[in-house]
Amino acid sequence: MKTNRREILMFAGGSAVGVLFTPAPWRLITDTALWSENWPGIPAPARGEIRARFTNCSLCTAGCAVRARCVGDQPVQLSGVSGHPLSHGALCPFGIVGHHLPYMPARVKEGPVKEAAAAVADGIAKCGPTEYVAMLDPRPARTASWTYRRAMAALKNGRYVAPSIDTSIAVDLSKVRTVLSFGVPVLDGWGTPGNVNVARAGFRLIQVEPVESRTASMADRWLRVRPGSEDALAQALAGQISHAAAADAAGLTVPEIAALAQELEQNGPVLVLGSSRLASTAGAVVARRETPAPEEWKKAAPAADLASLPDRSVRVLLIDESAPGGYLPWNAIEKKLVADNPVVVVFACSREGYARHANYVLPVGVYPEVADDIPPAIDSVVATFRIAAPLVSPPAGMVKPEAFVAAAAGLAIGDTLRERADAIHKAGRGTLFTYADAKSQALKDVSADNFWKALNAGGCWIDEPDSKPSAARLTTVASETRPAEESELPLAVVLTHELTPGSPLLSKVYRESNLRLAPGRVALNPSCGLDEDALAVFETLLGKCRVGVTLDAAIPPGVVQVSGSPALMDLCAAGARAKVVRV
Amino acid sequence: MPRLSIDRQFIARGLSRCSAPKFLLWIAPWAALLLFGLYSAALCLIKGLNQTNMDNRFAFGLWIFLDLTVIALGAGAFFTGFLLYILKVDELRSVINSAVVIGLVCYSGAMCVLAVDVGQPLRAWFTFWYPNVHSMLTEVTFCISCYLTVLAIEYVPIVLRNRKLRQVPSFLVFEFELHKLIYVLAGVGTFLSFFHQGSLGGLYGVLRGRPFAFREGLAVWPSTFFLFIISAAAVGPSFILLTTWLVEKISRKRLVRPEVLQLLGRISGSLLAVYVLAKSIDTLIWINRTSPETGFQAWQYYSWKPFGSWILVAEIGVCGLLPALMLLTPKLRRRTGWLVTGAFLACLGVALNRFVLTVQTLALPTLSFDRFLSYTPSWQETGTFLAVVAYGVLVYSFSFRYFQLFPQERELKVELPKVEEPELVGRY
Amino acid sequence: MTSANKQIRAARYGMTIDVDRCNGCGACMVACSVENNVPPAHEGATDRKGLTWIRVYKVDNGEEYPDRRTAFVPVMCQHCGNETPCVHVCPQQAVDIDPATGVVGEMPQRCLGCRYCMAACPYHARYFNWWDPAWPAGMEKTLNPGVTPRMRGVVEKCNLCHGRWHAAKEAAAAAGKPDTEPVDYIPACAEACPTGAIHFGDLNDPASPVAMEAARAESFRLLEKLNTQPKIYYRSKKDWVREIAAAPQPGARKEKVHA
Amino acid sequence: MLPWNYGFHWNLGHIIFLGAFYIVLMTVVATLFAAARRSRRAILDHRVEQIGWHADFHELPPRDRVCRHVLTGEFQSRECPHAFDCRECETHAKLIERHPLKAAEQPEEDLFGMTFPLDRYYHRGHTWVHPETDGTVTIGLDDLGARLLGKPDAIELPLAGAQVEANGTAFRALKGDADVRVLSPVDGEVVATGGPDAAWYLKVRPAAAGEAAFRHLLRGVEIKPWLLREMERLQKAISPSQGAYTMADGGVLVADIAGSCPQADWDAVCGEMFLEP
Repeated sequence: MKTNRREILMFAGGSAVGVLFTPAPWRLITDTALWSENWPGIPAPARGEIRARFTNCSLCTAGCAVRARCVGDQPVQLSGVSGHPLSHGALCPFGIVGHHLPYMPARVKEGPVKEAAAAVADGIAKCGPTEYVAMLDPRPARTASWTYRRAMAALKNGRYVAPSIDTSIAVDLSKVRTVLSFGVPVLDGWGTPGNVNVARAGFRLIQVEPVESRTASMADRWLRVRPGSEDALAQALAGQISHAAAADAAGLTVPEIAALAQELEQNGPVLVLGSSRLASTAGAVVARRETPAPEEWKKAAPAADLASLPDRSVRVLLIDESAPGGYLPWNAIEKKLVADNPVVVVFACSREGYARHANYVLPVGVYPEVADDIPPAIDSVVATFRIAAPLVSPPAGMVKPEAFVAAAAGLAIGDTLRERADAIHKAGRGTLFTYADAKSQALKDVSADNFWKALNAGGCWIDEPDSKPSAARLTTVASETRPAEESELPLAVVLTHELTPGSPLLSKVYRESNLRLAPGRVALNPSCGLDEDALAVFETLLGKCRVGVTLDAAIPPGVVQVSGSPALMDLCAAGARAKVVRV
Repeated sequence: MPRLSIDRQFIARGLSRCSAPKFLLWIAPWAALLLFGLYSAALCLIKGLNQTNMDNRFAFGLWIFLDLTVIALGAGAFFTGFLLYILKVDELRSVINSAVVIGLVCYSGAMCVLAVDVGQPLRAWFTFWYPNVHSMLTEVTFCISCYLTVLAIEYVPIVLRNRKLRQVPSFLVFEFELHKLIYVLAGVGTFLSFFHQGSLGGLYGVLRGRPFAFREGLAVWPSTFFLFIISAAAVGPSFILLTTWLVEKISRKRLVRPEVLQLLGRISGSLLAVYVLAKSIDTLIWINRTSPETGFQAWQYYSWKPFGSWILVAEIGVCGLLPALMLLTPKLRRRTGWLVTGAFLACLGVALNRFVLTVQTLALPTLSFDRFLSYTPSWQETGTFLAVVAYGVLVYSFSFRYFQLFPQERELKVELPKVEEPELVGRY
Repeated sequence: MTSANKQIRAARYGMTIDVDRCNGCGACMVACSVENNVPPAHEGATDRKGLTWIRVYKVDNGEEYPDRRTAFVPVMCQHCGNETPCVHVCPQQAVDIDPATGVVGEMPQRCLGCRYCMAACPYHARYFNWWDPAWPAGMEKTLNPGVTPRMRGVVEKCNLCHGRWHAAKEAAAAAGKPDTEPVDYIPACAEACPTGAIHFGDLNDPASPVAMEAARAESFRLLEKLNTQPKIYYRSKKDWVREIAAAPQPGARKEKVHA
Repeated sequence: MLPWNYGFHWNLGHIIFLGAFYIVLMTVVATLFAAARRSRRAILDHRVEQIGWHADFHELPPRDRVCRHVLTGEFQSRECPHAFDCRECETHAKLIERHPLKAAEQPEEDLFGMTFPLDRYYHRGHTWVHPETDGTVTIGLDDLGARLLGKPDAIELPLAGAQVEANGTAFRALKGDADVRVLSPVDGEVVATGGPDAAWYLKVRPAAAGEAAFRHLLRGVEIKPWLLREMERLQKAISPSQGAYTMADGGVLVADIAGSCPQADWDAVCGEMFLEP
């Protein structure tokens, strides 16, 4: 048959309409939209066998037990271990995202290991009779700390420097009826979160603090004192100065102080935190046995306070920043260094801490990459031994600080953690609590090998309570508050106790909400004359640095709250004063 | 073989238009503005809406305000069409073409901006494929896109009647036949406009979670649904009046008879009066019942500066009642100054109303612990906004130059006293 | 899955949040982000352009010291049970409320990004992906396989950890149980809260702790007068905290409120 | 959207909403389709010329669309409903019956110095028809038309054998920047073509013979009032560009108006006078 143009056109038109009634065209259009769901930049989560692994969080001395939900071996989610006798299944926000630490964008990936070793050796050789090789260990009482002490002992003028934390005493929150805290973040990072939370109902919390911190807002009583006047109040309560003097120093009334004193009298036992002037009453603070360690370690060098070293005397300074601990402002350390090119080696995962001042920054593995043990928490009445067992393997080129220091001191060490575990096993006291099955069994029923395995598979050794009555000094030494320094700078500095570095996801609490003060920021009262998010220069007697401004009505006028980032902490000795100027 | 310049051949016989170079000079700045706007729009499309200053609280901003406003102003197209083709108000024939062009410009502009405003423009068609018929936005999307098609079709005859194009026989014939059926389109257009103007109002009236905007109403439609229809119908003629007057001033020509402008004014005025009445009643009900029932006292809204109660006065009084009176008083209406001022105020009033519904609604806190927020558009947003304005001016300029937007122009030219050569920019 | 639930009693999952126990540590916020693969903030992000399915607000009673008191109020999608504002406005059925669980769900791959639902939500509990989601190099390994990351330009919000609900369902089905056990399904925030301020459960089950908590005198819901019937109940013994549920009182409080 | 895809329910909301949508869609499509269909048929039936004229006619200002009987004063005002084609106009027929046009006295009118011989019929587009003895008719420009164009720069004449129809294009003429089509007064087949220099432009064999074929054309006493009006229009058409130029007083027209006032928008003037807006 013969087809003409008209027929062809009609056929085309007809089929075009017909196609609209098939799924084909619509399917095609859908696909145009689908690619937006996985266009570049949107990763697909890896799939695989889901299993649970266990470890202990080594981000702070609480050392909470951690249950890691893993895809294959990769942890994708951390949660507490319910039924744990010490951490009671709780994790703080930092612990919850601990598994992100290895992926910090700011992480130190490689460092001059050989050069550092050579420089240290050279420094040790050059070391004069009045000069020291110092090992600064912000988190003492670890097994690694023992190694450092042994290494320093091996050197003729080695010194092991650590913040003076007395591990032979502990706080027994279960007994405490009243907690008088001078600016200590009792409910926000102090002690073991789970434990504090469990005990919280049992004690009355009186928070003495110039700003309304998270702890202050949750306290049963919040005494807003003038910054730096905490000590005056403590003295008054200790009967060293008159209530009236303290009252006008702290901006309180005499009756308030009297009432407080009376309350402390009546509602004991009282735990005093943040001040050494006042003694905690009996029962609040108890003696705690040391976690056993091999005998041959015992003749190691004792811990020296940084202050005890003469100025300009340290030729070689080694700082182990791999395990976060209390941060000493750099100027305190700096004045101990010899004038002519000292060697400063820092083991760190980020360049934000002491690394900023070091000659050599050596990269280290972070939690949960490396095995490290966690010293007992302040609120754990019994000695413990817990290992932060690695969940992922560290990247190549990471340095083991222990090994480096031992090598530098010519000290031969084996698997120190295993040795420690065996020592504990030898002592035979206490119980082993395993996380997978939430069971605890007497240590003597466990073989050394199984003990070691259990510790690495997520377990915890818990000493038995000390039978003999505590003869401990009834003072807990915590971050001490000092009277304000003399200066005409307008603002009193209040430090927040934040943990840095952290997971990138902490931006949720830092930047995407104003729940916490972001690193590198200061908070001021809205009446300060600066605008929200303004760029400003923060200046103290120790120096200045750029900061972002956050306005917070909870900060009283005349006070600047400073985020706990090292750059800012370097400028803020306790009781510092500052000024903030718009740039 | 024709002696006319190619440009002249497209200009209708007997209409005086400025020379091509002058015209180019006039459109050059607008074209530049359009390009800039397209660039900023492209940024928003490629890099995403992070280019704007909108945020989770200010989910809508300048763009939605623009859409609501231009669509209200563009309502002249449907309303004039309705009056002319359905109610046979024949005087309006002299502005219908202009009205259609304005409508087309407003609606297409709004559609383009909407396409930039959504986060995933590729999925725009989902609304048609998986419509949630309970959502006002679905109603809006359907009606606006349909009505835009109708406007485009209504625009075709205007184009085809061009002197040069009509020499193509099929164009000539198609235009002639289509024009005979135009009343059907006018009818459909009226139906569609009625609903999308309404649902644009409903958009906010249904927000139970935003007591500032929430209104009760009839059946599925909150009162804003009807208020928007009336206000749009009221302001549409005003905007045509305004533009016509503006074009007359700029082109230094008489385009329509004064009676036509006055008629537009009268229509606008009477509808505006109705609107003001309805709006006042609605506001009273809202203040005394709707808002308190949701736990919000109306005075609260107006204690967040700068949105004081003055905004209510400005919206209903200064830009509502006042222009209505101006346009309804024959004596004033006969004076161009008053007429135009009235029309301008009317447009301003509706723009203000749309602003209040979009921006103020979002700025006001609902939770006791969240803040009253402010928002200033980013340059990319403003650029896109300006692009629409430039686009409008360009399309209108070209249409005015090459198509016969004002059939009366030729006759009026005959009666026009000789004018001295006007200065350059002043002429199309 | 809806069809599977038809024969069993429809649940009404909800939460009770004890404001007096919340110390604003933010554990719930990060836990939520970990569970739901919410990316870290883009450098341009602020608290107004962020992605926090659950956000803890710091609120105070507006007084000055010594009367000043602060409380922390976690706010996530309230899963409104009546006239759910967002469900009604979505033009393309990307938001729905599951009759079997009462959970308001969001379908990002259907979402057009018109943000009408955000304008509709009185609790500001919906968040828009202003940027392409991005994780630092290597961190994408830690993504939760149970949840697909969302793309730029769509709205997302709390869905009471739908991934976990789904997993629990499958586990239950595998075990031949008709329904999920309360212990099997608990959203990340409730699980993570170190102070145990957040409790989760089925409000339809009179025996469940949440149902009892919700019934208590001192429990309240946000903006109850809007009659959206949220399924998130808050609880506080303090009068001023219970007052925050009401409409804002402009003026005096305005500057002090730090949200 | 459609019964088989996501979220569609057979409930009132969907049915009303989508029903309305589809109806609207159908209406719009149908309208377009109808328009296209009708125009296609029009082209096939060669109605383009006619439609062109109708379109033009409707674009003429109302005062140019008046019935010829208004010219002669039988009506106060009446708009021609047939686009100047009185052949099917009952009103015209009646009026003619009632008082037929009486032939004018003198053989030719002399108006404003223009000659309008009465032996022929005049079309309102300024052409005349002169029946020849051999049954054909000759078509030419009347005196005003001729003076308007003066000597055209170019002429587009149809070829012999082509069909012309009343009110369709007879031929195109170019003069200056003016480009106009001249309307044909009658239907018929072109037999021969002349030009400006010949006595006539076209010789046409009319489709219909006899009086009926010329019924729509002006004649006799109608010519004077018509021409008066035409002069008025001419003046109006020219005056905006040259106010001073006037002929209402019966001043004599120059032979070549275009030549005499070149600054006038000549295109517009011719368009006006030859009924091509």
